[in-house]
Amino acid sequence: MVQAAADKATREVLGPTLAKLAREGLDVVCVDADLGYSTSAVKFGREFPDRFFPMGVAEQNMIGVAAGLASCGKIAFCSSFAVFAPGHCFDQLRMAVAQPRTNVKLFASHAGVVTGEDGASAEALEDLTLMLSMPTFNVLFPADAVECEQMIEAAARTDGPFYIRSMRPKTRILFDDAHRFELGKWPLMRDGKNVTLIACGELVKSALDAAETLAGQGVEARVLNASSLRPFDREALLAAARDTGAIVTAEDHFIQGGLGGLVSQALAAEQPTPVEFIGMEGYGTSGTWKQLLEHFDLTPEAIARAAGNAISRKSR
Amino acid sequence: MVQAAADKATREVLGPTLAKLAREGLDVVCVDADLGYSTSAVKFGREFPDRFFPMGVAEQNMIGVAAGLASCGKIAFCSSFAVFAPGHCFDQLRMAVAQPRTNVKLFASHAGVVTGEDGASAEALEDLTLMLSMPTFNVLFPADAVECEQMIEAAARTDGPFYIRSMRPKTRILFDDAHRFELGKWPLMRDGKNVTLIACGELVKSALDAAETLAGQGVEARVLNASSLRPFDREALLAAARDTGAIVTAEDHFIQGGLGGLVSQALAAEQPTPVEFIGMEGYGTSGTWKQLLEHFDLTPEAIARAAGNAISRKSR
Amino acid sequence: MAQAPSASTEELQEVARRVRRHIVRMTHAAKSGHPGGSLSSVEILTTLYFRVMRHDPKNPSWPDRDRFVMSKGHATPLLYGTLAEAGYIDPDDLLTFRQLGTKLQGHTIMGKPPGVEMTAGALGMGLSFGLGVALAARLDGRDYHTYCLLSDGDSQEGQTWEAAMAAGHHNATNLTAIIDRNHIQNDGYSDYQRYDDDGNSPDRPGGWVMEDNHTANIMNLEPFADKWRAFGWETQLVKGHDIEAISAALQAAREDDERPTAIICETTKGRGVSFMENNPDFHGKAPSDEQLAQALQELGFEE
Amino acid sequence: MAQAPSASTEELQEVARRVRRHIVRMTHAAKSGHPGGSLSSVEILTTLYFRVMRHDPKNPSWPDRDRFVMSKGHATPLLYGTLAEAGYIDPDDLLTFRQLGTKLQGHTIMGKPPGVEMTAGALGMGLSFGLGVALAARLDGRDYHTYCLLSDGDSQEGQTWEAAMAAGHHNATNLTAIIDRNHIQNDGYSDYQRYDDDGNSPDRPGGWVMEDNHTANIMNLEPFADKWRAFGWETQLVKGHDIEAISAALQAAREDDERPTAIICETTKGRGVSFMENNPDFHGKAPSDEQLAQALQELGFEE
Ligand SMILES: Cc1ncc(C[n+]2csc(CCOP(=O)(O)OP(=O)(O)O)c2C)c(N)n1
Ligand SMILES: Cc1ncc(C[n+]2csc(CCOP(=O)(O)OP(=O)(O)O)c2C)c(N)n1
Ligand SMILES: [Mg+2]
Ligand SMILES: [Mg+2]
Repeated sequence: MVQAAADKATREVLGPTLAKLAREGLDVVCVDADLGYSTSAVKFGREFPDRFFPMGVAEQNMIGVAAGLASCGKIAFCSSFAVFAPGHCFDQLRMAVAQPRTNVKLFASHAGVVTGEDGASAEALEDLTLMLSMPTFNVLFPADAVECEQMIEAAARTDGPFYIRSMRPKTRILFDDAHRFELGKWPLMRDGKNVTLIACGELVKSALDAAETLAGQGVEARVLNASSLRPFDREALLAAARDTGAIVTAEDHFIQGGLGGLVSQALAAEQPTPVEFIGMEGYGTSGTWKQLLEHFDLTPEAIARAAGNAISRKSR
Repeated sequence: MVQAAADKATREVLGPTLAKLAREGLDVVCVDADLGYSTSAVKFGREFPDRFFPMGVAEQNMIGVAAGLASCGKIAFCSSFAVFAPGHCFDQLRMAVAQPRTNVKLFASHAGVVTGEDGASAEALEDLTLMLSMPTFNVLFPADAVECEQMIEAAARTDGPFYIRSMRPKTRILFDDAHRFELGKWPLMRDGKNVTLIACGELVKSALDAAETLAGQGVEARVLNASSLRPFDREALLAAARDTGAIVTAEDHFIQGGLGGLVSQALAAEQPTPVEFIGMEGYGTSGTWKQLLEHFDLTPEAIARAAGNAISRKSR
Repeated sequence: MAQAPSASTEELQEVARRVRRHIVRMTHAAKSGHPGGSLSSVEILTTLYFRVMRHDPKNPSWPDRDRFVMSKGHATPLLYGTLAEAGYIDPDDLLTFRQLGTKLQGHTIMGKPPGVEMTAGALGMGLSFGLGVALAARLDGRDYHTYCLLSDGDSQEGQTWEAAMAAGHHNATNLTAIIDRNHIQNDGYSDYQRYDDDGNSPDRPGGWVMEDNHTANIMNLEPFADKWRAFGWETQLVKGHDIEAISAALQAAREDDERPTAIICETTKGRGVSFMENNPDFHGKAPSDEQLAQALQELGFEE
Repeated sequence: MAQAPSASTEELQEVARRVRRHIVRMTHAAKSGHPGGSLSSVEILTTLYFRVMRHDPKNPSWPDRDRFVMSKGHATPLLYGTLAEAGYIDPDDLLTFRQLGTKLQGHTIMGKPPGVEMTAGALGMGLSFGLGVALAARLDGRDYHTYCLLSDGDSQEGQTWEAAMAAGHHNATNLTAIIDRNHIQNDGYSDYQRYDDDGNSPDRPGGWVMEDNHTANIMNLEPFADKWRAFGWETQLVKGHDIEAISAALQAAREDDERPTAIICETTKGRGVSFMENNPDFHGKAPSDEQLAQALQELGFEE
């Protein structure tokens, strides 16, 4: 699947994809809270100025306005940083979007410690938890820009609330254009039978690297891209537990409440299995994104080590 | 432990307890957002009007003001309904309280479906998830008014962020005054060796009732009161998994992300064990609190049934 | 009724009286709910639904309908009562209010029943939603108008001022805010205006907790009209139980093509039922059997 | 320095020049950060820390110190640069800004280093925090004063208006808001005031997306002083790079015992570095090597 395309940030595709969809006749609008260049939303605004509504730095109002537009039949996107939306407008998302299931799509960028130099306040490590706490939201976290673009299109074409999480840095392209995103399906990135590495976002690439290392040690790791967190791929998860008996989750997010929490709970309900967790436990700090991934042990090495631990827990 | 004290709502003890602590000389203040009668905070305000700061219906400001007061050495309580705080001021809690670890204590009332007739918008089912997503917050959920009072006092006397979740209806008193709340300890409400029922809030009583039913069927159920969600009682949990091999969690909260999530994740990390979940999966609705507990299967019968399922999964 | 009917003021007053009856009966039957803030907006809704708004109970999702967005989502007895009078709800259903299984939930839910435009119950959210609806009209070239009902409490939430600023900025002239300014909120009196001061100093700013279960001067909104003007709105101050005055203000607001208009309605919380009038206790409390009887009598009904 | 020192205006201008040097050097070294909004508030902070505020770098937690609360938490080069000049930070540490392991984080963190009063980085939060600090002073009978620095963006967040309303209501006369009104925010120009209109119509309300990577008229805050007045504040309009004018306004604000004061400082974003002035690009972008050299030269430094 891996090809030589240039690195690209997942956040770069929002504006261009919305513009494409609007050109195709979809009734898309976009509400903005003064981060339209960072989330690339203005690329849509430039082409469709009447469909682009800046609200200034006012995330609560952004969500409310989007819900109002959606109630009149619009496919209402809005975007901000993942610390501010959902964080700064949670109740608005709950009341104006999740409960009435309005057709609002929140695209958040700058998630995770890879946000980098701004430090703890800017590094969203709880946004997936918040979004998963609203049961009517579809929650997606693409592993690369190709998947991200397809998710935006799927969100636009599927009625109801969506959240798409994206990252600041340019990261590796993992999928070629033939890839087709399916809601609720976790792409199998590599097969294996000794352990399963379930990763999301930029850590999918790290999990693949870890699998490569593990292969060198004679361990065959399966790698799943958990890009669809709600709905999640129950079948792929249970098959992984059954087939490999040991699981590692890896996410640039707090361990509790994100992918790790979701996997743990589904397994506890159906198939108790040892799980090791790669992710964040406390708030982040300033640094370059690559330094921070090292600093907080969100690396292929840490994933490979966790795989070893998970495997060693199998028989107990 | 059960005694004949009159039923009492956990929310009723906030104001009186704060007043008592202030009388004892603690530098307590309370910031309010127009729900001071519902949370009982005004009972403190009446006695210490200079220490009581109403902010109108403005939860974001309430939290910021509390943090400012705390930065000057005050023990800053604030209170609202659990849908509005944390929901309406999540980013403020994250930035002004959780990250700098200011000495702010959020007391939320009207949590859960037992809020009743107001319906879905008023029934907080995600507040524990939100609060647990901030790693520096202590998160408490008393099973009765006695425990609640002790928690308020513990929060006041312990530096750092606390969240205390309380309920609207008058519920059974489970503890006598000799009980001593300990942060991070789950009171053992009943011992047993076949299954462990881990409950919080008003469902502790339901779990005790379920244990009684189970006893009649020859099943000995251990009952733990998971009133301290962070820190949680790792030892009690692992002992329960070891000793009984099957677990049921019960909470008036979404299953995902609350007590069920916490238990699942801790077990997946250390001791994979079958868990059955009693809790909410979608938003609530209008009704009396007792009707809603029935309607959503948050009952002793449901807990007992779940215990049976958990036990039947043991050997697999 | 695709066009607003032109009912006489007497007819509207009669409708208002029936809506008040629904309010006290519904809350009594539910043993809960919010009579006070429902009673204070009765004339506003009556005027909207029976004189000003273009709407069709047979076609509640008609794209060209005027929208009524109720930010103060707790005032469901008011809204359901009015929708029943207007033909959206079977009046027989009203007494299922707040009961398990009912369509008539404690706080509004969008589309439940059809005619309810917005899910609410958390204050401060309606004006943003209304602005979105108004911007959609402009984009779609539709000439419907959007009316938002706000309360004292709504006006204390920052989101309302975000929305006000944005509506002013985007020149949402097809948006009107109507504020039910009854000076009473959950815990008591917003200010000292309606509070009868018996020798207690009204000088202390902020949250003077009373002996008698209310707080006075919780959060003063004055100078209220100045706030709206400074956020780019036209303002009108109106006697909030005077149907003629409300009609005139709504008409002027609709015709204003320079700015959105905020109509500040001076109202009495609990209006029409003597023991509820200006009484914070009845913000969120239902009348007892005896109180219901008295209320109905005062409203001129047998039952 | 337990009392504010009485430096001459020339001395303050000299300090301001050094702070500007810190700002461009820190952001250059960090290859990131926010020079524009740091440069626009230099005179404000210089005047506060070197003339008006009572504080003691040897005792940063002195309970009677005046408080400086920076709501626009991204302006860390400004704050750290000023704190270095004032003796809170070793100037040698400044170039560790934003690097892994540094105390000098990208956005402010309370107490890190001592002297930083508040964790910030999400806009809109500072005035609430400042109000809490001011209310604590009143409760404790302390006479310190609290100064909050806000930005255009802060003023668009509803929380700021919640806090403004509450401060007015609670008569927090010991609280002063200083708004760095540079008319530029993240995506471009807040309004049309500083935007040079080349034949493009400035009539379109809201979010006119420009060709050149900025948006104009994102969210107009005018009439800005009216807003503060309507929320119960005294207002002053001040030339935000004029130390004398700032001093006088701060003095008057401190003496006002009727109302809290909002000092609206008309500033130029990027002030002091020609290519950054009034240029939205340098809101959140560091200067290159050549740009640093030019900036230092313009500021009158060799390096
Ligand atoms: C965000 C939020 N915070 C708190 C509440 C709780 N609450 C319900 S009604 C109310 C105040 C009621 O007064 P007002 O808003 O003036 O309404 P009215 O007088 O018109 O009934 C409050 C604080 C709420 N509904 N939403
Ligand atoms: C709540 C919130 N939303 C969005 C942002 C992202 N952001 C960072 S700075 C900024 C705007 C900067 O402009 P302004 O507030 O005027 O600051 P200044 O010009 O003084 O630098 C924005 C939107 C934020 N920091 N906080
Ligand atoms: Mg009111
Ligand atoms: Mg600015």
